Amino acid sequence: MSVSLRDVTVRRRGKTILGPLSIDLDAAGFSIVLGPNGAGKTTFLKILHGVERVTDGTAEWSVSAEEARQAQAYVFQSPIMLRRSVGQNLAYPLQLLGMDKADVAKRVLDWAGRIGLSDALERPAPRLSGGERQKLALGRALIRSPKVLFLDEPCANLDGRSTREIETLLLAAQRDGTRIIMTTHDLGQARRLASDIVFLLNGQVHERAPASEFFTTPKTVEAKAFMEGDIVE
Amino acid sequence: MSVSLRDVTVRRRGKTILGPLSIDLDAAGFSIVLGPNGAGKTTFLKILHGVERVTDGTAEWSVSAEEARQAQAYVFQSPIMLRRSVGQNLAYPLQLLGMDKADVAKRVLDWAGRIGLSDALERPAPRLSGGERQKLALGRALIRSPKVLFLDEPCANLDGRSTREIETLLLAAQRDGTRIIMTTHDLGQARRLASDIVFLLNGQVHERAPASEFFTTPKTVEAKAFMEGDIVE
Amino acid sequence: MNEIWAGILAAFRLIVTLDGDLVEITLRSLQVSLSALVIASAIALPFGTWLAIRRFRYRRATIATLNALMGLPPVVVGLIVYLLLSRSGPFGVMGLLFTPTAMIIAQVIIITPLIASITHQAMRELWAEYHDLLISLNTSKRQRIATLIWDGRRTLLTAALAGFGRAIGEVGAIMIVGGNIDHATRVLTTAIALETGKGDFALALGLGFVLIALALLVNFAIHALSRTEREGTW
Amino acid sequence: MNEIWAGILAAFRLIVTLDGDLVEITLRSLQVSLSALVIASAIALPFGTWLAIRRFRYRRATIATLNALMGLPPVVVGLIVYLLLSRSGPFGVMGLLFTPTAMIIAQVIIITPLIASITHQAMRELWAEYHDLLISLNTSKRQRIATLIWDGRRTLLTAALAGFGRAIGEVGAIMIVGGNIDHATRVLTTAIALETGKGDFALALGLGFVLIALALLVNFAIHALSRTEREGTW
Amino acid sequence: SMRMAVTTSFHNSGLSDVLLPEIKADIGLDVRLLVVGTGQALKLGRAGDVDAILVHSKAAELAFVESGFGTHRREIMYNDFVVVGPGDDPANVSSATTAIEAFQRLHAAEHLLVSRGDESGTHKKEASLWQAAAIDPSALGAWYKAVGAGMGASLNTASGLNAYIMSDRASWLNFGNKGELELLFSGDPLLFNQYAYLPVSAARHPHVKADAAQALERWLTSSKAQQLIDGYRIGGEALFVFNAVP
Ligand SMILES: Nc1ncnc2c1ncn2[C@@H]1O[C@H](COP(=O)(O)OP(=O)(O)OP(=O)(O)O)[C@@H](O)[C@H]1O
Ligand SMILES: Nc1ncnc2c1ncn2[C@@H]1O[C@H](COP(=O)(O)OP(=O)(O)OP(=O)(O)O)[C@@H](O)[C@H]1O
Ligand SMILES: [Mg+2]
Ligand SMILES: [Mg+2]
Repeated sequence: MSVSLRDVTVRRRGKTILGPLSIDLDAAGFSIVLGPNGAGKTTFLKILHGVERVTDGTAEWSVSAEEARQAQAYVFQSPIMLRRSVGQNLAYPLQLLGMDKADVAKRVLDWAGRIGLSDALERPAPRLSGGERQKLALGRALIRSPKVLFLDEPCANLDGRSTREIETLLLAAQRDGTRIIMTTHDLGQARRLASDIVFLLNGQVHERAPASEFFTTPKTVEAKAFMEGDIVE
Repeated sequence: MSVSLRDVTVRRRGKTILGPLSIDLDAAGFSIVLGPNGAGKTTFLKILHGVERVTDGTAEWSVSAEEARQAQAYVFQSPIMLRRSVGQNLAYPLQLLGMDKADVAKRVLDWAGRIGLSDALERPAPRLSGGERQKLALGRALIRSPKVLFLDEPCANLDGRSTREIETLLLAAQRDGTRIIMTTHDLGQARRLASDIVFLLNGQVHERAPASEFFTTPKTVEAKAFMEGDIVE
Repeated sequence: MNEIWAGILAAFRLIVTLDGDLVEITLRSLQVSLSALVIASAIALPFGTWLAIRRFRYRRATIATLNALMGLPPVVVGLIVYLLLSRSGPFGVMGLLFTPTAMIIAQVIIITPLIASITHQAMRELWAEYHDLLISLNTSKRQRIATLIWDGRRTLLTAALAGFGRAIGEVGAIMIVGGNIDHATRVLTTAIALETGKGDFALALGLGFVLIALALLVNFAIHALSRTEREGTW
Repeated sequence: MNEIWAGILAAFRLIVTLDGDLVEITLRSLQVSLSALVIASAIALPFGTWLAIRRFRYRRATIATLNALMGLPPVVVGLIVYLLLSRSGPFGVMGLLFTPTAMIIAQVIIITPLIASITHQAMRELWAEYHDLLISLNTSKRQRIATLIWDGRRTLLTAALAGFGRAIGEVGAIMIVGGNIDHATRVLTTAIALETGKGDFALALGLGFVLIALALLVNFAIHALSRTEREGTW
Repeated sequence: SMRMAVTTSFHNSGLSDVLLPEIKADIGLDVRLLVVGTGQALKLGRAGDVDAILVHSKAAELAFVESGFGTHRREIMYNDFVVVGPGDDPANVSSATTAIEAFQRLHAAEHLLVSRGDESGTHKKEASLWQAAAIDPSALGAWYKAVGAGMGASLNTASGLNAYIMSDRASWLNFGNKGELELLFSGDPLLFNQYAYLPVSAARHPHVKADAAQALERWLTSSKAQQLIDGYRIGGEALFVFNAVP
């Protein structure tokens, strides 16, 4: 399922933090959203997902709003932990669907293994280390096998090995038909994963291109400077 | 001022998450604490700083506890924002010292510039983007010119340019005599900054070495595997 | 001052001799207050939570009104319930006046706004924390409320205990709708009011101390059961 | 039911004619309740916050006791204050009995535990959030309490409003220590109790509605001033 | 069982604790008392929430029967009012010979005086005595404290203020918080206080237990009741005088 934003603007406290911006994202692929801090990446993802209110314009999915929401999952930049154990956090999205207990338990065990938290199932989630939380949030998003997956810097606090494992998981999910839209500040990671790049600057889509093209021949000076870690103004 | 930990153990809910561990850190240098997720890095830093309770053993600074605490600053892995404006967050540590208003205002302006948040002074801090929060937390820690600075993955959510600027700031602080103890998952950053490395694994100090040595000739297979992003068990 | 000692003594005597009347009115106090607490909580916890998660036009006004209703004067509540339940009132045929049921109704009206207000305030923080996640998971309103109440159950304890405290110590309303009838609707507070009227301060204080002891007991029991303080806010 | 209409009518008449007695007792109600609120808040806000940040041996017991004290029966508080202030009591020489001051004292005792309990509960969350930072910045106890109260001021509003509600609607204690003396200590709630006793339900209800209107007014005013709802929890 | 609304002064005397068990034993009737102000008792009767009332306020009682809420009014017994005040008696009430003189002395002395001020039977009686002494009670100075409360609460206030107060004898004798107050004046027939029994009209409120009310009336006017009422004493003093016409 694809989505199109039309003249979307987000204003908060009188300041425009995103837009006006129009963009189409189609049903397949692995889009990576790049941009400096405060560019509006998180806001952009939240608008697509529908958890942030737009001030102006429309965001429309090719399917009904209800269906779209049900098929999506989101991993927030600062992971939100339910005040429950790790196992209960993983089970929660399944319980919402009314899945029966035995099934839930099986899937929870399976996913706890995949994200490397099998030992921590009984631990209170709010007490996890920074990296463990990110993994838990990822597992909780993937456990429902969403059709569209939003990831906001999901590997920021992960060690090298975990990052690699998560990347493998994500590529597998994409192969299985999951549409992924992700932000990251790790350009290496972007190169490894992206099929296309959305480059945001000051709340605007500054450049959009297939990944290969963007990294080899960026069209704007700002994108080039950004990749070199230079001043982007 | 230097610190020594003697047989420090941290147990939570019956599980040992750190130690038993003994280590000395001396008064100068830029130590980087490495280790996989859940190794105990954050706990280790918090024990040194004295915000986490030890179950057994002692952590002692070369000066009195009061003096040590007053001279330290800490940037937490998930930045803690006071529910105030950015400017008030920066001013807070100075106000605690009873510094007069004009001085506070001047320093706040100065530091807001250095961390690149001059435009955001009036914004409520809890509404900042992930990267902006990290910058604010950094500025708030540095504004008191601490003698010892703890940093827990301070650049995890920063873009390339901000990371570079922060690194410059940190190196400058170190040159001016600040003792820095930092964790990171970015090995490149560790190479650029560290004078010595503490490699933690399963709550234990697994290897300790000067940076040059650690990166070129790690003594343990685990450290080697960690750097290659391999399975560390 | 002597009277305070005499009161403590009276309380002591009442308790050790397990005075029959005392046991009866104490049990009735508990029955009425706990019933009122259960009913009020069943209304106020979901309602307060709902108010925390829902944005609508008159939200602020609703909250201000709810807060104002915490100040409902018990005597007025008593009067209105009396008028409704009186034989010449609309629900007169049910014959509820001067029964414990009537007292429960009055107390529910008095403590529901209190519990709902505290619930609302406590749930706002939790909702701010959970907001994005619960919206993202496409939860229904009902699921959101259930999740918040469950995960916030320990902070909701104060709300419930405040309600219980208000109920068990209340006298104005239940005096009017219950009538303080011996062996039928007399509870600790109305008995205290009665003894005060007779100038028998020692006995009144004695009953008062029994009531306070009861409140302490209930609170310690609930705290012990819920282990509120074991692991910080979690 | 007719009486309820008659009550509404009576309230209306009292207000439009600006009845002199009504104005007098309304102002006294406000004066007593607001004074009690200010004093109780000055004690309870720091104390509740202190309880939230401090770990000590009998912390749980202290909190359970505080919660239990929310159930202090007003009549008993009234009695004890009466005994202390009566001429044969220890503070008799001050001649405070049957004055508004005595009523304020009784109300402070009644609402302080309520405000402190709600404060404690609200501040625990904020403290969990701020804990590491405030410890790290080497703040003194006093600075911690001040920071929490300031940054949590909006969530503390419910605590204060609950206290105000309890004070303005309370009758048992102030009847005993104030004496409901005409032109000296009569307030809205005691006047309502009086009219109820006289059987003049319409007037009692009328006064009750005036009291509720007053509570609404105060709440709306405070909400408007504090703009609690403007920006989520911040 | 049946419900009867009574005034505080009747209940505070303690007589009900003697009578109710006997009634239960003799005619098997469980009488539930609602202890309220006179006005409220009449209100409860009007609304049909009780089966009978026992009060002491003749004019209001007659009006109650007149307007058809009660079947009739049956006088049962009387007690009397007394003037209570500080032991040193600054108004010298104790040497008055008549109630009117006592009230005039109270007026002259301007010592603190607590009035029920709640339009109860007792309060109305007090007002009539002021009138008889040619004094307007609404024009008295700050020494006249209209407290607007029941008998017990008013006595507590008087005790706290060390003030004069007019009380019914029964409440006074049963009152525990006497402080420095003493009984200073009593005995004038003007101070008599008639209690009457009024069954609520079953024609008006078909659900009332007219049979029970009738049975109670029969018992209250029986010689058994006479014995118990006349024989009820506190500290050796008789409180009530039975005067029902059989
Ligand atoms: N409610 C708000 N009020 C004021 N400013 C806001 C608000 N919400 C967001 N902003 C600002 O909008 C800008 C974009 O925020 P956003 O979180 O989308 O950035 P981002 O691209 O995700 O940055 P990062 O890489 O640091 O996560 C930031 O400068 C932020 O401070
Ligand atoms: N209160 C607690 N109860 C149980 N387990 C805990 C508690 N606090 C921490 N832990 C566990 O202790 C381990 C070490 O945590 P710590 O936060 O120090 O890890 P870390 O090295 O900083 O990891 P990361 O790189 O992910 O930040 C983790 O596995 C964590 O789940
Ligand atoms: Mg972001
Ligand atoms: Mg960590």
